[in-house]
Amino acid sequence: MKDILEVKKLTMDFGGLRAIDNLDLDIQEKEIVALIGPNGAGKTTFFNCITGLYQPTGGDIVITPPGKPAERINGLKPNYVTQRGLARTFQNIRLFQNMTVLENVMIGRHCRTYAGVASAMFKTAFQRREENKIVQDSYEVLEKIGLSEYVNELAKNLPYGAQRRLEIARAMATDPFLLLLDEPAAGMNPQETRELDDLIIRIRDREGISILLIEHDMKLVMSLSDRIFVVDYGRKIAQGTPDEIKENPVVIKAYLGEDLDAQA
Amino acid sequence: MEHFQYFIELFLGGLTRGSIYALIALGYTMVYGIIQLINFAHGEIYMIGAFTSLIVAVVLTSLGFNQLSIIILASLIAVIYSSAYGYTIEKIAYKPLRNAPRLSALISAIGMSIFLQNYVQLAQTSDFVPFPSLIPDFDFVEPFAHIISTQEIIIILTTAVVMILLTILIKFTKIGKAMRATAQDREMALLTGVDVDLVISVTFIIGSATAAIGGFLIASHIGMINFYIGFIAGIKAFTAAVLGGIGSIPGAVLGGLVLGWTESFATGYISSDYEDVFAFALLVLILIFRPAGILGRTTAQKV
Amino acid sequence: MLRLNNIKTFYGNIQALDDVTIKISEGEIITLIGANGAGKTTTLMSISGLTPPRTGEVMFLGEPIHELSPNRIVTMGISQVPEGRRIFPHLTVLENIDMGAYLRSDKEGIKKDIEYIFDLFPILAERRGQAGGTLSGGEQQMLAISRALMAKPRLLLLDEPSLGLAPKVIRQIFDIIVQINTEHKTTIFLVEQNANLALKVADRGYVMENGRIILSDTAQNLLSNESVKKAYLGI
Amino acid sequence: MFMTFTILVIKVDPIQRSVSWRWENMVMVGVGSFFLSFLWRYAMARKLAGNKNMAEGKILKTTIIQRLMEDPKLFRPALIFLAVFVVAFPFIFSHYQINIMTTALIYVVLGLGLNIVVGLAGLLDLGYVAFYAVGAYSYALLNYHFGLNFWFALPIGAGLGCLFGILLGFPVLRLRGDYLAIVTLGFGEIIRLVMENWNEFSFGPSGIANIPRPDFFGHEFSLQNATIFTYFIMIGLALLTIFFVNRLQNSRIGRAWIALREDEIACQSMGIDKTKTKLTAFALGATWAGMVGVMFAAKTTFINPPSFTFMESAIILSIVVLGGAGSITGVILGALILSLAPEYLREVREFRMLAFGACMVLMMVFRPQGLITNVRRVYKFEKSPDSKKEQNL
Repeated sequence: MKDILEVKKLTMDFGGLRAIDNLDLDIQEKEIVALIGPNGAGKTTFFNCITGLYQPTGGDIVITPPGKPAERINGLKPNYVTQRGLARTFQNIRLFQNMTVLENVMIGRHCRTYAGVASAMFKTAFQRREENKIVQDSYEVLEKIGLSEYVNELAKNLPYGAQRRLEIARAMATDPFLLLLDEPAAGMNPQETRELDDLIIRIRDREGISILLIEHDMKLVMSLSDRIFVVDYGRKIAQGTPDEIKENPVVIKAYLGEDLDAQA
Repeated sequence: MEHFQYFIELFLGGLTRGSIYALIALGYTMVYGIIQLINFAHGEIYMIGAFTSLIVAVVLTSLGFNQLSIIILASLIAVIYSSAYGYTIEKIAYKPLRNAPRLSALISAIGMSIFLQNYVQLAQTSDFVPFPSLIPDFDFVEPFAHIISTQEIIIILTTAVVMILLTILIKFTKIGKAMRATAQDREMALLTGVDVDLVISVTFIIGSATAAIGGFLIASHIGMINFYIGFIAGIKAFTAAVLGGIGSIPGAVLGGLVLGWTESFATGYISSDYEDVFAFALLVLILIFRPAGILGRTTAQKV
Repeated sequence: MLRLNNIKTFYGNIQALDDVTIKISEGEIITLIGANGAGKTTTLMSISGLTPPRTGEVMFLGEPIHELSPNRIVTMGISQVPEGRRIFPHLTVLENIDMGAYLRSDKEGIKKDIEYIFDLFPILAERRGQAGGTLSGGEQQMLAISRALMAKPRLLLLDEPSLGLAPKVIRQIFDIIVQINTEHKTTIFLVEQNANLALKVADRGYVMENGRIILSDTAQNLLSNESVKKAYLGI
Repeated sequence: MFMTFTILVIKVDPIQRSVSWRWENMVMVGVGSFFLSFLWRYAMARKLAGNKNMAEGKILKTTIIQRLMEDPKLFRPALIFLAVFVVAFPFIFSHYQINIMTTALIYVVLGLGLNIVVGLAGLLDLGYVAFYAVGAYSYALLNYHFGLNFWFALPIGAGLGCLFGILLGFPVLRLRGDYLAIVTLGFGEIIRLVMENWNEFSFGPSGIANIPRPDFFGHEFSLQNATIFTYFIMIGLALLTIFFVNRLQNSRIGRAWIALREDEIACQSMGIDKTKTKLTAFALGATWAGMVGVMFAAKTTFINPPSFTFMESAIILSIVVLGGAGSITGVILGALILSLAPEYLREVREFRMLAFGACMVLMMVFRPQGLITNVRRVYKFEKSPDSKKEQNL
């Protein structure tokens, strides 16, 4: 097993506020890793740094895509990061509301296709072939995620749980080797959460994609993850397997807290 | 020495001009601060203020009132009318769009601006109208009259007074606090019992009143008005507001002065043909390189 | 004191609440628990008038309030501590507290209440001149509660007061909540994801799932209810 | 509402001039505002009711035009009729009418060009007329100095428009929403002011006259025929524009524009290069403006800076908005309405701009989506069921 993502001493300052403080994190091939911690601990900021939406103040982010050499991706624009094979979803759903479900996924194919302005205007053979391929590929992704019934619905008319899954589908369409999910189960009912659990496992097993997720639903986190990182005030306070984390006194004090006390 | 005097003249000219921009910019900044809308029709409010004061002044002169009462009544009525317009515009064109995309509100604002321009053009005239010079020259200004006129002094003083009053209003009064709260978090302001609709209306009224004062002063300063003065003045005042950092009261004044000086010196030392070009170029440069303005604060983009 | 009768609330086309009925009596602490996105916050927003219900009615002290504007509802005596605190970031701590008393005009009373608040949260007194946005999460939560208290509410709505706070701070906040309830007879409607904590301080609780109330009982019974235990208390 | 009512009545005052007191205006405005306030209240009530209906899942009635578009049985004959009408038009109607129609077509193309920037990519451009001016001046000046003819100037104008589009596009990439709008407005005004003041280059406010009309392989027409010829060129240009814009809209680039409009951050995170996408939108929009600018110069044979004021930009923008941003049919319809209506309603012509402003406000308040809603964008993706079959086999 080798690291496909290695984050070293990542630091992010906003004005005088240190949102992320010397954070280390690594993900290996075909691994599901969870990032947990209280709200405001810097989890989403961490995602934004990795995916290029924020410029980290310090530290290194190194990716090693399967079969490719390692590369430092600090400060790369988001679209280049996606092109390198990192795709993400958002905590507060950010779909293209007035586009259809299929079109949303087709946008995901954008960075893997090439047709430009001229070929679109003159509808070259190449462009037509590519368009067909985009439609085909996008539809396949929708089938895998189980959204094929909604193909031509507008994204905004989808039920909540389906919108969350569409975000995953859209991210999948970019052919990533690492998928970053920001609270994928937020707002889902228990049934939907169970389906999500299956889906994430399937994505890992069948597509060989590694997954890094932020999540508050402990049941989901504990059952899914191979390893868990716990952050608080931008600092890593623990890392380990779900069982180790459950027992870790520092984590219980800072995050899991009274729930566990009460149970015991 | 001659050089220096020329410089002083340009400096004071810029100060006067900047004060006018500042007066209009205050309204822009207040409205933008509270509902994040570029009130395109604000320039038109100023134009209406100028026209109203002209009409009142002419009517009163023909009725034989004395000069002081004309000045007071004309500016007072202009303020009242402009405020009424500001209030109505908000109710018709912006309030129904409060939860719509910002683009819709902006287009609505442009529509309002076009409407008002043509309304005045149709109701009055499309020609330039001479504005009677109302403000008398004070004797004590006489020795300096070649550098600065009484009118200019009044313009500068008025701007200073208005700015100070507004700052006090916003910093220390209850409605001022409600305005700031509304600007920062409208829903939360509602939840503390603030009548947000009322606060927004008051903001429009105050903003319009300052614009009307500006309209009255500039009209008597330049001596000519037409229906189109609002557009250019509005754009420049907006530039001033952005320059100083939109949403900030002292920023608007500072921005107005900087813009006034830039124009004054640029036309004085470079070329008078491109006066407006300088203003627009400054606007473009500012927005590109420092969109938060001189006194503005940058806010991190939330993802 | 407060009754929600079969309310249905929508966001645009999406139905967020379905036939929600809740009763709160004077002096109680009532909690509403449920998963993220179940409709808890929407329930509060329906009471405070920010997203009024499309059908059904909200009665407060025997009067319908579901057609009043939010600021009128505050006048009636309902204050809210919203999710995420919603401090006015550029107002000072003192100004934030003052905003809570926006509808009051008894200068003496306000002064006394500010003193009381500063007794309750000494840290706020220390920071009175600081901008609200510079406070830590826990301090902001205290400030948000203080702001709501300044309106002298008869009913206090609390939305996820424990969200994102350290356990130690959470305990402190919850102690204060109980203290407010006992000292001032202020009725409290508490929305929480941290069900365990909420049920411990509450008299009665409602459980919400997908915009519907699926259970309601005394807090004691809910704590020992098997399905609640499984769904909301355990890991 | 009663507050508004009283103010509307008081509003009358500025209408009075010191010399002539026009009380009759006051009465008219009073009566008018009284009825208008009722109308306003009625419309607001309807709007609220409409929102409710939509929310409760009632399907909105489709407009006639939409039905026409969707039903091929109706659509084809309508299209043929339209084509015959378009071809026959110059031979039936007068010289004057043809000119009006040509102008209307210019607005169609301008609207479609701006639609790329505003409707698809969601970038509010208030200085669009600058590119139009660039095209017009490039033909006028090239012809004046070098005697360049129309056909060579057309691509050059388009190219220069494109170049200016990129020039403007680069610095404003970081800006969004209303700041972008203001900068483009400033840019548009700068171009006009430079044209007005740089006498040596652009002949200042007096403008450039005697610009030749389009010729046909060196053959010059009589005035009458030249008008007809210009009309047909314009028809060709308009068709070409519709054709290309339609293809662009349904392409990979077009989808990227729409995604950019919908959510800039998500769009970037999906691997779309924001810079490139915005620039192509600006450049393509400007290209069409430049091209039509050449056409405009050739048609009127005289250009000067007042043809390119902010008002012109505002009119083009309202074409896009009125028609329904993003919808090609809508924009065409909007252009025809906005450019033809004032011409044919001569009596009310002086109220044209007044009505314009009022329409913009009312549209935004009551029908922000425009005349033609662009709801269903199912276009050619109906292919998917086939792929489903293959998958299942």
